[in-house]
Order: sequence, then C-alpha cells, then structure tokens
Amino acid sequence: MATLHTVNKSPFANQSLLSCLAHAKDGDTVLMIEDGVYGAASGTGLADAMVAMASRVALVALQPDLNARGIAAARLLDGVKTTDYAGFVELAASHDRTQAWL
Amino acid sequence: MATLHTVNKSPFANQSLLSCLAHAKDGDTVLMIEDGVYGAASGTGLADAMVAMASRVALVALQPDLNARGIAAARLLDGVKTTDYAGFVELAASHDRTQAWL
Amino acid sequence: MEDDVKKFLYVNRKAPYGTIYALESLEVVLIGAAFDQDVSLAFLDDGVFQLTKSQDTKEIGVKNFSPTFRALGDYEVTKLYVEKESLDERGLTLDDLQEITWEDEDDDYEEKPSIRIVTRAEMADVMADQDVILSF
Amino acid sequence: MEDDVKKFLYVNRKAPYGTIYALESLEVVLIGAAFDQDVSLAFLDDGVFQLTKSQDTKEIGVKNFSPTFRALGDYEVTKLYVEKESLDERGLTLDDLQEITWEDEDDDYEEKPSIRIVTRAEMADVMADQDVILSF
Amino acid sequence: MKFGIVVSEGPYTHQASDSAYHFVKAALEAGHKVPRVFFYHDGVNVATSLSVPPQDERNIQQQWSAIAKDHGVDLVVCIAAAQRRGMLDENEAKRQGKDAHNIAEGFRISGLGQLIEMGIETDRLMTFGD
Amino acid sequence: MKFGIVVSEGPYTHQASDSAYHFVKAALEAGHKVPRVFFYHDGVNVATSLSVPPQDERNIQQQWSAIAKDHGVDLVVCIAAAQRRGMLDENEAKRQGKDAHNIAEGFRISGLGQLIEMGIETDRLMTFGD
Repeated sequence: MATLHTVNKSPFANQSLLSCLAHAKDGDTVLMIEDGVYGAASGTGLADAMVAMASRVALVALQPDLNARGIAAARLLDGVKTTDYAGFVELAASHDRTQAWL
Repeated sequence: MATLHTVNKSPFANQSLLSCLAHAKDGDTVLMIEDGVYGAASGTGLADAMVAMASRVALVALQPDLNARGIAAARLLDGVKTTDYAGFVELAASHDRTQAWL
Repeated sequence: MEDDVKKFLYVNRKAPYGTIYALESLEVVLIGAAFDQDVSLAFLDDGVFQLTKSQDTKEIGVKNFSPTFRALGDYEVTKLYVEKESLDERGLTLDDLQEITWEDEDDDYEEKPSIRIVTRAEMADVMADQDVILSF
Repeated sequence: MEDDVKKFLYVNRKAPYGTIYALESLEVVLIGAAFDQDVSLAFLDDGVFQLTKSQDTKEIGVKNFSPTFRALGDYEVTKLYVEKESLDERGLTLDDLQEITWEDEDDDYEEKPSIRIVTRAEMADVMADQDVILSF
Repeated sequence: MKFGIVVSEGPYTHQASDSAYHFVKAALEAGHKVPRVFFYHDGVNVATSLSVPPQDERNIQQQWSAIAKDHGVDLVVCIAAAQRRGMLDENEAKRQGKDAHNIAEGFRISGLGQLIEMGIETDRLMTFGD
Repeated sequence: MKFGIVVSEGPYTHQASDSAYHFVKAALEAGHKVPRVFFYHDGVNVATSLSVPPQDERNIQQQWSAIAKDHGVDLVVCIAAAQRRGMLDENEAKRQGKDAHNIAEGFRISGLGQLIEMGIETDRLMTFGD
C-alpha cells in the first residue's frame, strides 16, 4: 500500500520537498518533476538531508526535466533513479495512490 | 539612500523573506505584506532570526493583511511596526527605491 | 471497497488570502459532501493558518471565508486533521483556531469537536490510508 | 542623474521552465536595451539556474531560451552579476554556467566576460546602487 | 487502468499544464485510459480559444484539443473557477450578458461535481499544479 | 511624486492585483500621481472583460477600470504576455483572425517599451507579483 509522491518545486526556494520527505512512509516513492528535480543534484546544501532519506524511500527524478535544466547524470545524488514520462505513468499505476506536494 | 523592500510570501513556505533580510542594508525597511505578514509573528520557529535582524533594518507589517489573517497586535514580534496602505505609500515615497522580493 | 465508498482526503498546505487555493479547496469540499464518500481534511504546513480565529478581511477587500469552516459539520464533514508540528513551528495552539464542531446524531446529537490535532507521524498515517488525495 | 540615464537592475531569483518568469524577464531586458539606460542583471537564489550550460528542453516541449543569454552582449547588456553564495548552496561553480561575453569597442573589440561573480554583500551593494529595480 | 487528471495552473506561466499533457500522452500510449481531465484554479485558462503564442512555441490549448479529439478525453473546465477568471462558453456568455466567449473546441464547462465523480470513477488521481 | 506600478499576477488567484489596487488608491488619495500601471505575466488576465465573479466578491477588473476613468491612470497590458494567454483587443483579434476579444474598457494593449518608459519617467517603481 505505497504512495507515489510528486514534488514540482525547487527545494532551495520552497519547503514542499522537505515536507514531502517528512511525511513519506517507508517504501514510498518520491518523484521529482519540473523545478523539483533540482533536489536530485549532489553537492548542494540539501544533499546530505536527501541522501539520508534515500534509504527509506525511493527517490526518482524525471529525466526530461533534468535535461531541460542541464543537470547531467554525473551530478545526480547517489541512490537517485531517473525515469521518463512512460516510467512516470508506470510509477503512478504501480503505487496505490498518488499525492502531489504543490 | 535607503531601500524599501517588500515581501509577500510566507517565510514558512518560501525563502524570499530570508533572502531579503540577507541582502537588506543597515537602515533599509522591510515591509511584510500579503502572506509575508506571517513573518511578523512572535513565538514561531523563525522569531529569533527575525528579532536579530530588527536592530539593523526597520521591520514593518501591513495592518490590513495582519487583520485578514487574524494576527493580533499582542502576537507581533518586539520591534515590528505596523502601517496601513497610506503608510505603505509614504514608505515608498520616503525611501530612494523599492525592491519586491517575489 | 465498501459500497463504492472511497476515502477522499483534501490536503491544505497553503495560507489563506495570499492565494485563492484555500478558498477554492473549500468550494470543492462543499460540493464533494453531496457524494456520500468518506471525507477527511488535512491541514499542515501553512494550511493550518486557514483555521485561525478572528480573520477580518474588510480592509483588503477579499471575501472572508473562514466562517464557512464552522458550517462543515452541517455537510457531514467532521474530520479535520491538523498537524501539531505545523502549529508549533508557527507559534500556534488549538486555542488560536476556530471552534469547529458537528452534531453526532447517533449520540443524542451531542456536539463534538471536528478538529483533531495529530502528530506528523499520525498525519502520515492518515495520508497513507486514503484512496483519493486532492492537493491544494 | 546624468543625461536622464537611470540605473536599471533586473533581479532574477527564479529557476527557468518551472515557471515563465525567467523567460519573460529576458524579453523585457531585450526590449529595454533599446532605451539607452544603464542596465545590469542580478542572478541570485534560484535565478542562478537560468545561466547553466547544456539545457535541453526538447522532451518537455518548452522553448529553450538559454542561448539568448549569450546574445546579450550584442544588445550592449554586459553586466550580469551572479551571487557566489547562491551558486555554492546549489553545488554550482562558474564552470557550470554558460560563457557569456561582450566585445569592448573601446578596447580593440576585445571579448570580455559578462558574468561577474559577486559575494552576497557585493550583491547587496549592487542592489543599493540602482534607480529602478525590476523583480522577476 | 483509469487515470483522472487535475490541472491547476494556467498555460505558459507554470509548467503544470505541459507536464499533465506529457503524462496523459504517455498514459494513453501505454494503453491506459484517461476518461477525463479537470481544469481548476488558473487551470481553466488552458481552455482559452484566444491564445496566440509565438510561432516557435507550443500551442498548449491546441495540444489539449487534439488529445480530446483523438482519444475522446473529456476536458472539463470548472464553471465557478472559470467565471471568476473570465472564461465563458457560448451559453454562459449569453446568460451573463457578455458579448464574447472564449472556450476552445474540445473543452466543456461544468461543475465541481465532475471532479469528485472523476475521483470516484478512476483508479488514480494525478494533480499538476503549483 | 510619480509612482509606476507593475502587476504580475492574475486576478483572484493571487492577492497581488488587490494589493496593487489598494496601493494605487492610497497613493492617489495622498495626492501622488500614478500615470501608468503595467500588467505583465499573468497580470494581463486582470484586463478580462468576461469575468463574472460571485455577487459577494469584488470585481477586480471593474475596480481597475473605474480608477482609470476617475483618475486618468493609463492601464497597459503587455501585448506579448497577453497573446500567449489569450487576451486580445478588437484590433489584435482581427489581425489574428479570432472571432472574439476580451480587453475591458480602460485597458489598452501595448509593448514592453511602455514598462521601461514607466521606469524612466516615474520616481518609484512598485512591483506586485508572486
């Protein structure tokens, strides 16, 4: 009974990603889309907090949004997976519910 | 040559107020309007950081927005002044420039 | 699913008036009440500001919709989960929120509080127990 | 004020693509360049993301406007202040940003860098030195 | 599987309506059903028939109208949100005494009940907003 | 003193256009001049002639149109931002082959140069946005 959480805001500007991570349950998936993908980068002021979460929840970033923002694969945090829109659909189908953190 | 800064976002959701305070110069005024007035309340997780700023810059909150959100005068941080729209206009006129932190 | 009843959760994470999301969320709740689903409301992060007392919007010219929360009981919307950690961070307690009640017709029409203060962990449990989550 | 020339600062604090502000800010800069004012651009907070290399928006179907920054020199827009603390917090360095240059016709058309990395304190000084601040 | 979609932000200003569009296309391509998309808040502005984006940009309204036509997706614009924001179909314009209407082909105006119904009748609800 | 005003968000969704309105009223009442208000980004939607807000809510477009009429404030809607978002005046509608237009009385469509000009010719520039 897992949830797919989506986050579409930059974690450097807005608290949504942190609030999402604080409410996600073990085994949930947090999908970063749109400006949310900035949360998937390594070497940032938030990286440690993100890595600490990655053991509890699956962290995924939407590749088309990473590409748009010029975030190369080499810059992604350890443990962050990527997917495309087809994979986004599969994630939504394979989880029991979805929750958008707007 | 002082600046009137306006902030209209809740500091609990968004980094704008903190960024504004980090860039305001001694003698500037920071006016909290709309959801920005939540930054003027005492007893919050941000109160200490706000009080620390209040010695450097003038902190002002827009009374009509405080009223709308039910923030009573007794709950305001020490050092925060309030004003109405007429006072907002006066502040804009008496400072050399204005900067909106959107 | 029992009798095609789904669990609907309305998640409110934004402050009122600065943006319209809080008002338009409430408009969905009122319409949704006619559909006989299992409805809950969650207030966390800046959403807790929606429930505060003494809102007076006269001088900003925007409609004050906060009294409508007190009418939710009449629509059989009786479960308003409010997150304690969100209140704490904002310097608020239950006393700062409006009193919102509903009449339990199965219990001699006793007036019962609709607001249920929950911890962040309990809020996560409430969220994980839903069929449909509407986010505002 | 010298010859009616005002100091205009365009403040960019938002990431590109998630919202349109960055693109529509750039559209103002291009039009504004015709007015012979003293123009500077500030990039801080998430605004620094606007200048990163290798943006490829094909799969999101949104126009990639990042190459336009490299054309700013042709519009005599040559002062792009980028805040170091904002870069640091986001794990970025000057190497992650596009190379943006202008030709100095007073110096034998030498190509000079338009991006000037400044500290937060220097950015505050730049802001305090303006006549008109446009925020995006 | 049936997906219900909520679009909460207007076109061009936020990426939400683009993301929703790409999600819906991918869902349909994977053989899923998307019976309805509900446009709420500023999302109602996606339905405007009067948008004239620059030649080198996508036309968001036309993308949605095409998906409605090709796949029978029901594009519902919330009437209450639309009235505030100046989005009217021909009937509403007449009823309100307005001399113009601006709801594009493939979109229809209806009530919030359609959102709840979508939540009841689909397997997953996706919200794209701000 | 002369104030120039930028409104960057649409009506009802964000408080920005309300705050700008109250500021302009207060400035005029204090004897200041507000030669122009420039509507940019989603702010262009404030100019819609098709809005029908609920009876118990303010009509934001009418408030602005009234201030334009009573005080000669020049309400300028950015043409580039307006075209993307489906805001057209009669001329633009004709030129684009659209059968409706939706710019309310008191507003006029013009270019971004009017924003820069406002910055040059006023003493203070105020931005209300999100």
